[in-house]
Amino acid sequence: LGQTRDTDPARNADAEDITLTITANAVAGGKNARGADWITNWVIPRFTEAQKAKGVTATVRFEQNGAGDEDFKTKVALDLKTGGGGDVVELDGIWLGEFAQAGHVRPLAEVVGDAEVDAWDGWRQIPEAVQRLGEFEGKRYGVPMGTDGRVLFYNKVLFARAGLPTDWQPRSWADVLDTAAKLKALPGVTPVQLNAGTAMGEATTMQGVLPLLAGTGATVHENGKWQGATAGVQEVLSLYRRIYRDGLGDPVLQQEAKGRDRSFALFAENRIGILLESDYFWRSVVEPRNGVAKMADRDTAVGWALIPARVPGAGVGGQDFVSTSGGGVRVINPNTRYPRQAWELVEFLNSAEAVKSALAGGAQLTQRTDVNDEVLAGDPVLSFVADRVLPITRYRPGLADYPKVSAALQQATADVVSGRSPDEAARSYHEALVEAVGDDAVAGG
Amino acid sequence: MTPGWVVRRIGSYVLVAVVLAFFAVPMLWLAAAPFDARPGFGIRWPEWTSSNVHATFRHPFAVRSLLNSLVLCVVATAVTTTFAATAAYALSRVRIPGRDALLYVLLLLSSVVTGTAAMVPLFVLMLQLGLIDSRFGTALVIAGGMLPAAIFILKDFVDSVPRSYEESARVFGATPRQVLGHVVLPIARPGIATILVWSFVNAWGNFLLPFLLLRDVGKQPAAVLVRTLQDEGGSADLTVIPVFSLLYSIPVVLLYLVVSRRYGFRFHGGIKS
Amino acid sequence: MAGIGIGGLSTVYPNGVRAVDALDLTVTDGELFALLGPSGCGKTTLLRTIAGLELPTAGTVAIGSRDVTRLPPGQRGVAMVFQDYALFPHMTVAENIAYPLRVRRETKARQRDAAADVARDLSLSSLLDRRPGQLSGGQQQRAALGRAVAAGADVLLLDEPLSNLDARLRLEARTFLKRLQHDLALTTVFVTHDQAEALALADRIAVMEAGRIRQLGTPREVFQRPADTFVANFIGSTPMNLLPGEVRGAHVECAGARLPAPPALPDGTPVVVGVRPEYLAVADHGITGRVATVENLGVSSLVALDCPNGTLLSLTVPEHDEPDLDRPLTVNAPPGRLLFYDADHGRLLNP
Amino acid sequence: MAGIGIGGLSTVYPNGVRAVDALDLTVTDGELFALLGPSGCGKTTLLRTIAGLELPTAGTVAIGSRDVTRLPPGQRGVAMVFQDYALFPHMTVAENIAYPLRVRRETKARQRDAAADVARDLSLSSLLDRRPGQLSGGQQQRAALGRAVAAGADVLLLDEPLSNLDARLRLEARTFLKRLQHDLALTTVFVTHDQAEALALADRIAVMEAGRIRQLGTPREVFQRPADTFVANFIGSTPMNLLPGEVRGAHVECAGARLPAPPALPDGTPVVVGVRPEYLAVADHGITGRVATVENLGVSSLVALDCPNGTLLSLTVPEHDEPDLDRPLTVNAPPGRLLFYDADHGRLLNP
Amino acid sequence: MPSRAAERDPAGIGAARAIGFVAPALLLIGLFLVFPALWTLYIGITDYQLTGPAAAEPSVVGLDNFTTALTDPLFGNSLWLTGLFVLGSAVVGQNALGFGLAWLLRAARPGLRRTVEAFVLLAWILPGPVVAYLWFAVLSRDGGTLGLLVGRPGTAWLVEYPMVSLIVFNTWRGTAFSLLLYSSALAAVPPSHLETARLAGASGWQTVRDAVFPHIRGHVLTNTLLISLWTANDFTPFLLTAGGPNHESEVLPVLIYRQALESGQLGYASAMSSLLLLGNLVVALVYLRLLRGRT
Ligand SMILES: Nc1ncnc2c1ncn2[C@@H]1O[C@H](COP(=O)(O)OP(=O)(O)OP(=O)(O)O)[C@@H](O)[C@H]1O
Ligand SMILES: Nc1ncnc2c1ncn2[C@@H]1O[C@H](COP(=O)(O)OP(=O)(O)OP(=O)(O)O)[C@@H](O)[C@H]1O
Ligand SMILES: [Mg+2]
Ligand SMILES: [Mg+2]
Repeated sequence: LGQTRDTDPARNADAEDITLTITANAVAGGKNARGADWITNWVIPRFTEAQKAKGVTATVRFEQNGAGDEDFKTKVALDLKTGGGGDVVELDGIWLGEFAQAGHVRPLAEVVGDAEVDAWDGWRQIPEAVQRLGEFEGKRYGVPMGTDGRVLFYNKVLFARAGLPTDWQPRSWADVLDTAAKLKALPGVTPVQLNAGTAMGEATTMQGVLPLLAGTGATVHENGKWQGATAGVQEVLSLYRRIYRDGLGDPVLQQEAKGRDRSFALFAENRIGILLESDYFWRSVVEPRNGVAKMADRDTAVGWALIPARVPGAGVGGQDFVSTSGGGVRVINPNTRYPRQAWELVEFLNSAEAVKSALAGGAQLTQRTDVNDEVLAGDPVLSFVADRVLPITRYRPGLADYPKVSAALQQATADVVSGRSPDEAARSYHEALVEAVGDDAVAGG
Repeated sequence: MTPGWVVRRIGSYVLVAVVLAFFAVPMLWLAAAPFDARPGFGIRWPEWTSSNVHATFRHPFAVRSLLNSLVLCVVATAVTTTFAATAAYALSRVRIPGRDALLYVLLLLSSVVTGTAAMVPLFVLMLQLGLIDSRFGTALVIAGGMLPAAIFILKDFVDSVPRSYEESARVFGATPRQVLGHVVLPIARPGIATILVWSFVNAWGNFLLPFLLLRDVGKQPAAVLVRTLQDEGGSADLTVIPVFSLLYSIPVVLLYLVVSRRYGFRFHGGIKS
Repeated sequence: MAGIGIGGLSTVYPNGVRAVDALDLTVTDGELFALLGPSGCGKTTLLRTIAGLELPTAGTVAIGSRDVTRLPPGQRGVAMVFQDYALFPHMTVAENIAYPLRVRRETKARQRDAAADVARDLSLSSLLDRRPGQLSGGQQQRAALGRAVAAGADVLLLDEPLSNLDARLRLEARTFLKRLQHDLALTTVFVTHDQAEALALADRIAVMEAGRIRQLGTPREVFQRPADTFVANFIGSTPMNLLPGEVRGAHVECAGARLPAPPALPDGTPVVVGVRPEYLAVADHGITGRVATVENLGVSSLVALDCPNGTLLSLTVPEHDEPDLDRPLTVNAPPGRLLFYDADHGRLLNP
Repeated sequence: MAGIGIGGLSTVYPNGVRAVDALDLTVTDGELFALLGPSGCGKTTLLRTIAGLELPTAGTVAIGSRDVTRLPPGQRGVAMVFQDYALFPHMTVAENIAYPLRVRRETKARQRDAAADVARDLSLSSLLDRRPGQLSGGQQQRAALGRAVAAGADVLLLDEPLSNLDARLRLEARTFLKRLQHDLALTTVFVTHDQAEALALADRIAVMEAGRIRQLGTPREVFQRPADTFVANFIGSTPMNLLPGEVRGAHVECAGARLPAPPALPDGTPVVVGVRPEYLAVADHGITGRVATVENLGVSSLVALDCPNGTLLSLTVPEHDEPDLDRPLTVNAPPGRLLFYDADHGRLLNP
Repeated sequence: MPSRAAERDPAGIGAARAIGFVAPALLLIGLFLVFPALWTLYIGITDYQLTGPAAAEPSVVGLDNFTTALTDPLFGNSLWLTGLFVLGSAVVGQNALGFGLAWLLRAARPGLRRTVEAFVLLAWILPGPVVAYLWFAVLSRDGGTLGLLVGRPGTAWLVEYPMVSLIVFNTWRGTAFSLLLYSSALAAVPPSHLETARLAGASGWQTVRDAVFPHIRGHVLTNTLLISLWTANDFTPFLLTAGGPNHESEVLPVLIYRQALESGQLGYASAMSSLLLLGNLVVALVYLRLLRGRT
């Protein structure tokens, strides 16, 4: 489009009248409503006040969105590409790579300046692993907004009914399958529902393939290559086959457009035994008061366990247990008129005070250890995740090609669920992958 | 009234009843779910409650988005209808070489280009025109997409207005503008009413363009909002969705009822060009 | 008030049809003038060219003393009533009548007054609030006339004004139209393909064929002395008998009979003998034929005779004098009523 | 071959219009029968009820000896020609004519033969391969007749068969139709609102008004002695004069004149005097009026007289005898030609 | 001077004013339709992506996208499904139901007629997202109306019979247009032609074939063309099945949407759009030929 971009990080640094816009996929009364309310009611007045104290008149606007992730991503990409968009933008960490490669976002050091960024004391509170969410090719692009972790949730009511122990911790995939087989005896109960297929999109990868793959000792992107039809992938697909062929899971549910929502409802109705989900499931789905699928007896009826590796010790890094995590990132629009002030806003958004306030009394895994220490204590699952899961978790590779790989993985699971053999599915997965990212970027086959 | 006649008569009534059921049954959800204490994707006799209604009206953007929709659709419909009417009139009355081919090509383009493929060009174009986040600009884009089909349909209506009306007016000294205003438009009114409803309905359901072109959630129409009616975590928010669906449907239904009562909603000679 | 002068007028349609072909015509001021001819002969085209709805390819149109050939229709001072009346269906009768004033942006009050005035003349006063769809054919025709009258034009053009009415109404409307035109003394040109209508109404008639005028004259001239066989065949409520004959000295041999011929025709000239059924009567000598059909015409009956050479001859007989079917009958006409036409070009030979 | 018997027939439309009202009628075998009446009197409805296209509310329809009241149209043995001919535009003339056979799934060969046969009778042979759009009005009418004939029905129903033809063609088609019916001797009922057509064609005429038959008789009966003022007004190519009068002894006072009255009417009875324009002639004494308009009718002219009491009296005068406008004229009719009608119900009083 | 017949210009608009009347519409169409369309065609020959390296510097790759599409099994699958969708729901479903209803209702009592028309039209005018919810309720696996009605509760219609479901759904949604059009067309068939057929003893089918169809042939073709185009480009299936399960209902517009939005492959999606446009063009030309063919 040929507009000349002003790249001086110090531009307008001493402007006295500034306007900043925050863009987020959050909207009052809808998706991430709490975050939206927090920005509107807490962040904006406090930040404006703080700026005023410095003699700067700041106007902060909030561009709310409540759309599907793909729609939001498209919109933000168009914005950034055309030189528009908010000054501070909240992205899913997984998009960072593609945005960076496209030049839509640039390293903080370039946008704001090395010294400014490094000077922030907040970095010390953010664990290394979590910081990596906001990095691409070793450079900081943004500040993570919090994280999560995946565990196995199970329904204690059903376990009790099936005569299984209610404090369950499987040690291997076989353990899970055995338990599921026992649950199968219960009428009208689906023992285990493992996200699969294309209808669920990224949920299949994040709450399905990736943790399992980690359980085989591999991560999806290793040594510069994506996992093709490797042994690990084959094993994961075989597990899918066992679950869905042997009637341990409901294949039809996996193919419905709203299947994931339904699986939540079924779990809440005591009709699903085991789900692999993130702590979001505990916080927002079966939460007794505001959950999507409220469970009044959540605290007693829902159990959780670490995701076992295929067999003990076979997990990535030789672990017995594995998990995957994700999270959002706040980046600064390289085209902002006020890079310094935008950074100040980001600092403010990530201050301990702000992060605590964002939780609004609830509990969630934040980016800051100091806050986590304070707020997670009361919540068994979240402290479990913080204490036991985060140390063993893996993040997705923030590479531009990742969405294609993810789509191919989803397709492979869909193939298995709809009846193709794991071998066949792995083969076509491999081909699709080669097609998408090139022969030399794929391992296995 | 032979037996055969009676059987055929009964047969055709049964057939009509079945078809009627086919069309009516899906709409039951809209009647039941909004007032059900535990609405779901399924149909059942509701546990009556008005709490969903309250919840919907409390939603920060629900009512506003309907107003936005109204603004957007009224502008888009007005633009489409007036421009299509004048264009259809001229195209119907003045033989321009290649006119029909042109109409067909535009029609084809319109059905494809309003899709996702053109979103980048449109976005960049609007940005250059400074029309991002402008409801008016968005309405124009929507109108641009609807115009070819509107002209195509309307031209047939205008074709069926007897030319002697216009000639008569002309002999009395009416200018072309007067001919259009006094004679052609009033006579083609059922057609214009049809196009009015058609374009309103189309604009009313348009998601992608307002979503991309309007940034401020306070300006976004119901079509965008209805896709964002999710709870905190991104699952469909079933307390709000049914009521909102109902509210969202009412304006088009009302418009249709008013128009069909006043002008009759039909294609008079049929479209045959 | 103004006459119409047409000089060398041709109107050619884009498809190449010469609908009006180098036509000259003068309609005098206040005259009721009929354009008569079979379907497709160009009557409507000529009328529309006068109105300015078609532009001529060649020639001029003058109204009064103005050359209006290139003027748009609205500035020619003509008013026109279309065959389908073209009453605007969404306006009331009053609005329709006042429409010419509305176009000129007269005040509502004046529009109302004008409509009321005209409606009084045309006995439409009680119908002013109706829509055209709620009127009978005759009422619609009067409303359309009213609108034309209200335009205050110098020239009134009517395209088949009566053809959409049923037989009975047509007779009434005919008399009504004639009186109205007489009272207003508007120069009026009307198109019809019904010769009876033209004869009954017009001061003068132009009989057209293929874009040209075949005969121009008063109804009587046209009826009694058709200028050629085309006109002869076209005029008359029962068509004229046209029989082939041949000159034999002072006579013409025709259908087995000898008829007195006009002078100065060489022997052996083939001619066409024209005689109206109404002028034929049973006589001692003349043409003989067998009665084929008898049609009741009211006070008279039309008898068709099968004559020698396979020709069919028709004549009218008074009621009660109908002959029986298949009876032979000999008929003749008074000498002045026999017309002779050139067999080649069909032109009238009688002096 | 079969006659038609109609007993107590009523047809009421869903909107409550009694289009046919308790009507009795017998059409004899081979007859050419006309249903005549003004627009909306129920002619078409009656015809359609006979055809089975409308179901009657009460009464019976018999064709030949069969009661067909409840039979569907296709099984009644009737054929019908519609006003617009209803020729299928996508079929050739041959296919149109053979259509009834095609519906009955006759072989192609028989369809072809039937079409050829019928076409010969109707002089359509050279047109068999054309489409209806390529035919003139008269040819279309014959093709439609051909299709009806090919159906092999006992009864032929024609709805305004001539009204879509232009004036000249109508006359020819009239004679053609009369001959064809005569040759085929098919029981034929035709509808018309044109009294001249009914008089010319029909063996018998039923004059209808508002769903009822006002008069049933031969053309001569209907023309000469209309049973009531409605019929009197309706029949005749120029409408009958109907003047108000009052009995004074042996005379009727009417428009300032004394006319001989029929006997046995009490003094002072108001009557309507009916007299046809054709029977009026200039006389020494009689009704006097001023000449208002003169319309040329061909061999005669129609003169309208403004008479005392504002009545308008019309009479025909032979050509060359046209009076000048505004001249006073006294006219009278031979005694037998004066009809007297009951002023209240309009019924004929003459014995 | 050439003759200017009023047939061509009865209102005396004149060329200049005619252009004035058409200009506003053409301007909007040119700006917001033709221009983006051409641009889209251009994008179709680049490897343009929404994000990633190709977003920074898109390069022209010629017809690569097209060849990729033509060999892509997903594209072939979509093409086939789109054909099925158009054939099943538009050419057959909406057409037949629309005509059948128009034919049945032609003689029905006005009350009944209006009621049926109102429901059919309602299906047409309700906004797409609402309609999607309505059909979830019909086809849903738990408590779905269809399952209850046919005694197969618990059937996931959208998963087990995705294309059939979509075809039925789209027939439901779009019949109104055909109904309206055919009602008007039937009203223009001269009653005398129908009655001639009746008098000859023709059956219902014979009547339609001989007396009705020849009159409405043009309407049938135009209707089929319009609804085919609309159906071929209809995006609503996305709301119901999102192309699933496993691409079994991924008609072209859905595929394009997913390629463009979910994968950000704008160049490739544009190329597929162009192919869709080309397909539409071919269909339209075939219709036009048929229309001209026998008139
Ligand atoms: N718009 C037109 N374009 C081309 N040819 C035309 C047009 N209008 C009329 N014609 C042709 O011009 C000739 C004269 O037509 P016109 O309508 O003037 O005849 P008419 O005498 O009024 O006939 P009718 O009694 O049928 O109305 C005809 O041959 C007709 O086919
Ligand atoms: N389908 C119908 N529904 C309701 N009323 C009708 C219908 N057809 C005719 N009528 C009414 O029935 C009466 C008789 O109509 P019909 O068509 O039989 O008259 P007609 O004598 O044939 O008149 P015309 O000479 O105008 O054809 C009229 O008042 C008419 O308005
Ligand atoms: Mg004409
Ligand atoms: Mg009739």
